[in-house]
Amino acid sequence: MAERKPIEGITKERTEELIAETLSAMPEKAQKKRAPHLGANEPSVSSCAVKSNKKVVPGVMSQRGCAYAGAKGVVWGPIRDVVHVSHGPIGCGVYSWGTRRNLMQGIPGVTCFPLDFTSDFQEKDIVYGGDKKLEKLLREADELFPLCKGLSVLSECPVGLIGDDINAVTKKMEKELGKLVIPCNCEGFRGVSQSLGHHISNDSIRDFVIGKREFLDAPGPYDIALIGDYNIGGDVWAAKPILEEMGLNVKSIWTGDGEIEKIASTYQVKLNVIHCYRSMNYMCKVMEEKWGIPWIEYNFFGPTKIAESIRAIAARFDDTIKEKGEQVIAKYSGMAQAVIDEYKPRLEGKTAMLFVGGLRPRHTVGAYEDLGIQITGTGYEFAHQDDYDRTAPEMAKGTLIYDDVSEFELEKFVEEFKPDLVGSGIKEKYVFQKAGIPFRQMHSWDYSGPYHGYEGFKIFARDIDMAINSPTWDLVKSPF
Amino acid sequence: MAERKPIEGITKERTEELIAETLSAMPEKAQKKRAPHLGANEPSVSSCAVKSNKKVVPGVMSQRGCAYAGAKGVVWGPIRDVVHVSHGPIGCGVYSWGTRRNLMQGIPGVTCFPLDFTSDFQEKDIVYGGDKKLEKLLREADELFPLCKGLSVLSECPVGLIGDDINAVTKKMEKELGKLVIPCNCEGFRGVSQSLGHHISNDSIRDFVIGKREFLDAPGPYDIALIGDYNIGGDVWAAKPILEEMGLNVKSIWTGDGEIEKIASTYQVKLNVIHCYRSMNYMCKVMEEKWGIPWIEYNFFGPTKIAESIRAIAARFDDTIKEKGEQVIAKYSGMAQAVIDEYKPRLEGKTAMLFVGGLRPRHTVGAYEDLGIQITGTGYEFAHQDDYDRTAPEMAKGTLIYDDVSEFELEKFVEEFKPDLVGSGIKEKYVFQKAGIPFRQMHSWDYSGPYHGYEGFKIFARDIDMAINSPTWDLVKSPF
Amino acid sequence: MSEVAVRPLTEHSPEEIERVKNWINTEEYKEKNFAREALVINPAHACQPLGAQMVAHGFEGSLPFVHGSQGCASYFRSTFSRHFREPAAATADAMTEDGAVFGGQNNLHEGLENAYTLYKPKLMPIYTTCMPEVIGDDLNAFIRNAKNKGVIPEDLPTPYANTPSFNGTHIHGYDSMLNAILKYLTEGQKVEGKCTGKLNLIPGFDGNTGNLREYKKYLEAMDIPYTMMADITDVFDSVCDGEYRMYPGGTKLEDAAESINGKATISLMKWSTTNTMRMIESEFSGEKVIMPLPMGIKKTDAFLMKLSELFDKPIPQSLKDERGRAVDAMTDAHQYIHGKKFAVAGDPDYLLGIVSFLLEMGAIPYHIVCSRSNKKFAKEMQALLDTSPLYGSQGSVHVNKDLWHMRSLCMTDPVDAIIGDTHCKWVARDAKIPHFRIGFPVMDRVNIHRTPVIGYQGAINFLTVIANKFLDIKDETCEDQWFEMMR
Amino acid sequence: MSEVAVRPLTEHSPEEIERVKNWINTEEYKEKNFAREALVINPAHACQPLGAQMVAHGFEGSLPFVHGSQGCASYFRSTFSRHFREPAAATADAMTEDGAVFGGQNNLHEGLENAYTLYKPKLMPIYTTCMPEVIGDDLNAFIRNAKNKGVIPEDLPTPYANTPSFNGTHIHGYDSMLNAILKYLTEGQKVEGKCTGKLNLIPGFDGNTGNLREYKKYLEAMDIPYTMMADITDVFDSVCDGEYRMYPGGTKLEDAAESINGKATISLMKWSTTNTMRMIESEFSGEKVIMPLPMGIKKTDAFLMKLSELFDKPIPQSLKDERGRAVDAMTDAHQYIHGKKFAVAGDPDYLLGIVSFLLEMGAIPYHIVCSRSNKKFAKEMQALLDTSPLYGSQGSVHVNKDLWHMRSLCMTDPVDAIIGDTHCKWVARDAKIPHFRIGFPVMDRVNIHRTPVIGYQGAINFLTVIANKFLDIKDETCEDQWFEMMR
Repeated sequence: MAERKPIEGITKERTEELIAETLSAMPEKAQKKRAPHLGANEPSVSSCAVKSNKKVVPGVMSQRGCAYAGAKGVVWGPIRDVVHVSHGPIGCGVYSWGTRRNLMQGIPGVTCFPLDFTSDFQEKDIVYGGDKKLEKLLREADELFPLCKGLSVLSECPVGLIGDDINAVTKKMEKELGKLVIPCNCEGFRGVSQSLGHHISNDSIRDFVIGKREFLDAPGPYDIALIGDYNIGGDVWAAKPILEEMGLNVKSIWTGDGEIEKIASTYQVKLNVIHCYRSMNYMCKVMEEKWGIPWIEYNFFGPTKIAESIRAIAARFDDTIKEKGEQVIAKYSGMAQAVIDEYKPRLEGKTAMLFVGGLRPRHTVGAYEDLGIQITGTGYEFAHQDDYDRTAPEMAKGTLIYDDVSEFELEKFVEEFKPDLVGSGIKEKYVFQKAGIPFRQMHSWDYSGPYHGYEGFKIFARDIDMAINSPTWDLVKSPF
Repeated sequence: MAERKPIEGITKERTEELIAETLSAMPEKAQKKRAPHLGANEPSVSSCAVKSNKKVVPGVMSQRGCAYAGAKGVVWGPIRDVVHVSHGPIGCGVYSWGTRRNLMQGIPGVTCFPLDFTSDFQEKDIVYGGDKKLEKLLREADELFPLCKGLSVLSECPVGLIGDDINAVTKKMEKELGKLVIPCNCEGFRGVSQSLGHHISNDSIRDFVIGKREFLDAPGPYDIALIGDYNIGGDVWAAKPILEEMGLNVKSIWTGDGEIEKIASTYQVKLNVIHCYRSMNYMCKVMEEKWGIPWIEYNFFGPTKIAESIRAIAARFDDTIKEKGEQVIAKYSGMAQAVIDEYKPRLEGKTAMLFVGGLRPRHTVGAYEDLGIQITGTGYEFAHQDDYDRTAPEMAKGTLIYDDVSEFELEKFVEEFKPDLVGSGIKEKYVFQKAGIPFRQMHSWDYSGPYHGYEGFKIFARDIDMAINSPTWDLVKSPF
Repeated sequence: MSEVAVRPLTEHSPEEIERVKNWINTEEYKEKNFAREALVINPAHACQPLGAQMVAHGFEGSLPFVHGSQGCASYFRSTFSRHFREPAAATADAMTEDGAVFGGQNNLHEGLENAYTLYKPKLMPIYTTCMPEVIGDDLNAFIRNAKNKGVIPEDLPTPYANTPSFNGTHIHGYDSMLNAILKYLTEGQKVEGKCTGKLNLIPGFDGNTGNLREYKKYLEAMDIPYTMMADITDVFDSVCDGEYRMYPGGTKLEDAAESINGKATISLMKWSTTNTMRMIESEFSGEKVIMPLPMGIKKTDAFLMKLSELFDKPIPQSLKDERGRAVDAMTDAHQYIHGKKFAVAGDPDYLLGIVSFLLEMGAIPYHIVCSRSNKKFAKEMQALLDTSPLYGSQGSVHVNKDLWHMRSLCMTDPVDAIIGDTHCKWVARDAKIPHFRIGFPVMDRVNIHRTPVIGYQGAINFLTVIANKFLDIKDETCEDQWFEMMR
Repeated sequence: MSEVAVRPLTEHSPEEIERVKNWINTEEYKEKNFAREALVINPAHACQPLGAQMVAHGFEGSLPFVHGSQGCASYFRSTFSRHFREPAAATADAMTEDGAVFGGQNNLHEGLENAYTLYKPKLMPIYTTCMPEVIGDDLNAFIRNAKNKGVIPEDLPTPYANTPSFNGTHIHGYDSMLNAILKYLTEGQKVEGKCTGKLNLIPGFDGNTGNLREYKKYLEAMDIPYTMMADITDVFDSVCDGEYRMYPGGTKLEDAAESINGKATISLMKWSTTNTMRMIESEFSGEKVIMPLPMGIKKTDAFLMKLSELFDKPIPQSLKDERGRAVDAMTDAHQYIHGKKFAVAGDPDYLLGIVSFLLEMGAIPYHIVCSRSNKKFAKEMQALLDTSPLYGSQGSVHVNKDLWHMRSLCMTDPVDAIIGDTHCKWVARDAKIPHFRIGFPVMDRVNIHRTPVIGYQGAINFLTVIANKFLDIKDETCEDQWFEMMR
């Protein structure tokens, strides 16, 4: 891929100066810790500028969540036909109830469960342990929700500290209930961010789910699994049809609007196509090693990347699929161009800064560029080295790269770079809107979406235009 | 009918004293004019205490409307399949648009017309006359509303003053359009109240409507017309079923939810049953003289009066009807008793004062009494002698009778009698509610209803209880 | 055919009915509908005396007096009571046929005497309905005679206005009556060089008492002494405390009289105060300013800055904060309203305010209907739309078109919602879209008249109702899979 | 069977699904549901530290500091930002595994130093989440050590509260943190005989900044000097003017310190200030009064009369008029709410307020659900219901029952509407009834937190939303023949 041409006003020097100035406000120890996480982009250099996946520096106001958030919120919550039990005190389950927008089909409370199930730990549970209670509540849940295809137990901090053995309980209850009962030791204190929660969840799937079921119909040559799409605002429903129009047979989805037994049967597919590399690459590798299933990354944000991805995926199959892939691209290019024609004139030359999780800090860049918007800075809440390696080439030289950015740092960066839009999370949203800077929540699509696929691009373009061109911003500065 | 026993605290003397004191505040001329309209009830004496149907005394703040209101609002407006044109300036049509609650079936704008049609007179129409405009707009109306069964032209004040000849226009247009086009010279300045508007409308029906159509099926022995029910809040839909359950065949309704051509064919029925005597007795007499159709008054407010009325009506027919009548009474008596059992304990011993139009000041008395409420005063906006003759026997001795009461008078009367409820119109409602006195609009059923028939009694009882027992009244007096 | 022939009942087939039902929603029907020249259907305006009565209610101890049929007075009173859910005490001299022959003087005199004796008003504004206007009663002479005859005291203020219903609308009646009352009360009060230091604020024909309270809040916050003209605030938003007061509020007569020596006069409704402001321009001392109804942030800013300039008072922090919070609410909620299309109906001044607000939110004022106005207004509205190329360019202005025209517009070229008074509900129902009630009259919802829509708080209030209604609809109509905790 | 055996996918027949779909709405299911002993489903409460953080936001220059995992802090901050649509700056010392082994002192010290250096707070309230509570960190010692080591200045106020999530709810965390801050700031400030003459007003855990502004309006109208404790008004309803302020408001620290010498202290939420008021009872001078959340007329009357009594100030005409207008609105609108049945969920103090309001309107509080409280509360609620034989007698109180229980109640014994926070929307949808949002959190509508529901204006606001929604439903669902201009 050709290196991007530099963005006007953005130079390595200016960026490094900004970083230095920002760090200078911190205590020495914090400076030392934070410095490696901030850098100016070098597209050419393979190994990227910044360190990642390190402990949060205490007190700096990180935007990170915890392992439980990564497990309950990201991986497990979206599986629609499972009763997901937040095992421990009341809070975690409540805060993560309906706040990620992983949409699901089915009848709530009957065949899908967008509810908050919790053991609501009390003092006595801490003192005497919660295993008995867990056993009982799993029974109660199965009785009240007989059509659930499984139950997951997601540990909150106390569980791991008081030495409960949820694995023994789930093992026993899986026998008793005759359906999948999965333990996930995702206590919030484990690891440095959501990321370990993803990994622990991958482990749970590896150890307690995959291989336990098989599809009803015989495997076919075009069977694939859609990995790492969490159906935020309906993303899966905009992405899956494209793969199907290509002639592929999407047998299971990990995990947006997903079904646990189909996930358990995924070892039968021919190819895993993965969108969110960060949260799911481990299971792809497991399936590759154990069952020889190849996997491929793709990007369904914006027509340019979508077309690239369709061709790359099609390349893994025969000519039928390749042809159909081209047909799909042709079919939608008109619509995509119409969207660009409508919005690009109003957005050309604008700049944006991003700070999100998973794949978006790099994957969405192309979609912005399709609309004429340049990204002057980007970063991840919980990325690893390999994420940044994949990011460098997507960004222009000298642009800002920030890992686990603190509120203090991000404010300074935005103040200096003055982007026309900031795309980040709910905690950051109003900080920047108060400053009169257009903002979109890019974890939740700001209550809009889908943003994946061609349908999603149309909505993405509308939303970005709405945010940047809303006349309300002209009202911010008072004439008196 | 047995004379009511006197109401505690209500005596002829006290009432006459109150009247005298009230009158004393007026200029002499006004006193002279008003005195005959106020009196203490004498149930026994056949001819009643008060004069009526006289000009409004200027300046006293009468609650009366005009001839147009009586024609457009009362008689014509409820006929659902006619385009009713308010002919003259903009206001009258707007104020009477949707403000009487005469409900209708059909598809608005297609087969029924709860719209405001007006010629919106401008200066030039006053100067040059409006006949040409009228002719043109009738054509336009017929083109835009092809399924209307007729068009009525309701004159507003200027029309009669500038010497327009709407009758010539309607005559011409009836020919041209091939459907009923009815003139109604109901200018607001005619007569002393709505009442003349009713009469003029009766005349228009006599001269331009009745006799012009005939029913499709052959006349039967049980054919009747329901006269003087305007379907306020759905009254007709609660009354008609009772008559039908009695085995009667309601061929047409005057005029609530009525159809113009069925009205035109009414001369074919065997009996006219009339609820609002005031507004429709003239046409009953015409039909009696011209076609020998007998007529009978009835009262469908409250189980006592409903039963009496069912029997009286049934008495005009053979035993089949008489039996069915008894069956109807039996069928609903349980429900009616249940309503009384629920509400009477909460309402027993309360008193109310009424001031309404048409038939209600006397017809609703029984319904209140069914609930244990006594009426200490009543009166009419636009009654005639015969109305008061019918009222005297319905009221206890010494109760207040007031004709065309002024705001000043009614306030004084209520202040003295302190009723638990006042039932009157929108213009009076808030005057009394400000004083903390429960109130129900008894022209419009206060946006509730129906109040006719057994179904209506249930709603009436609920509403009266709600008004009198609403805890909001306990909040009126401030503790500080 | 002859109209005397007896015919059987006409019957329409279900197919025919279905055909017409669909037909009235078509482009073809719309053209026929817009071709109307004589018939008016579902107008969104009332007649002059109604507006005159609103003004007449707005003064201390004032008893509105209708010279004409009692039926007219009853219609006006009912309309006010339905809108405000408040008493509306007004009387009439109940002219009848003979008036046509002998004129209305006798009725007027008898009426004045009775009304004065019974209700002891401090002021009796007199206005006319059709009949006396058609027969040409000479009110000036009649009233003079009444006082000469001693029917009413010489010193009882009896301003009168000719308010023919066959000319203009309620806003013109408002203008004429206000003009008459102010002329009457200020006559001979002007003192050269004297300045009360006060602002005369004229809200215009506004059925929203919350708006008036908001103006007062601003003036008090800025410590600007003022007289609000035709102040219906406490008249039509009066307390319920167990006592009925016939005259619960209104502009003090002395204040009105002194207004001619005011420091400045501001009208916030150009279109309903044209003649009044012309009179004030020539008679009153002090500055005279006509400003738009302050809906939305920018027009409110302009209003406050003008106040600040006229009275050399700073805009206090409390109002700066209110502005900041309103803008905050607008930026936070813009995504729920941005790009939505609206049909709007109402009086000229209100329409200009609503459209300003919509443009500030990034919404699209689409069908703009004023059922009685003129080309000048259409041009002013177009100019406002032109200020926002992105959001105003799709708007079309329809002057002297009624709500039946609006129905055709909404059925053939759909919008997301309708903004207007209660009469718009029929179009909203047929178009199956929400109806946001504003203006006059609103007789099917509660407390709309108590909730300000002007100023910063008004912007918050209005956008809250709109955004939350759209969100209600989303939650109520989406399929399970789109039903969400957050919006 | 063994869980390792590979099984084909399980499939449920449409009939089976239909059966269960209907079954969960049955009386039988309700009984099973109410028989639950271990499982909690859709609770209507959160954990202690969330409440602690709300308090911590409510002081001048205060930076809430979580001793525990950063994930906890992120959840709290997100929750506040979703509800208020405002920033919620708070930090954490990000404890991880090793904390379990060595304790959290190192994280705390490093965190305090960084937070203090970067964000320059005037106050750093510290509160705990699960981990340190389970391992038993000695916060008192840790903080002392931090100051001894000079990690943070000796004089930086660092009150702390133990707020274990496995105990009580957010309202108890509110209580503990407020108690801790006030104790810390007032320590040694008491001066015998001194009286600031001020009122200390404690609003309690209230997500409605409009309510707090309303309290201030009252106190200013009565000219009573006051200090509002944990004043989040300007923190969570801050202006948008182009500048982000990390510390936009809050109770002044000097005022909080001086509060111990106040003339009186009033708590308006008994259930979320129990310990705080116990402490104040023993430490503070002046009168101490616990009053109910002033929802509805009578409780507002009581509040104002108490203020009047305590400070010997008359209740001004402006508030008398406001009362009169609120009562007017209630009498005018009673017919739209009278006799309607409501299901209500929320915190104890809010529930008591909502039920009072409903009873005053003649509505029927029917299913009353508090997902975490106790018998004492149940008795208090029952006593309130008993004050209204006509309208309270049908109400049933369900303590420690969650929103899945509420669902069973509403499906088997229907009501007309639900009142509660956003989480209630699922029940409302299944029961096909309107949902009136109140309480915390509301994350699916705008400006609910800006619209007061307490006091006289609050009564008008709340009944307006309720009555007009019922009227919307009537207009939207009735057949043509019942569609009307007036309601």
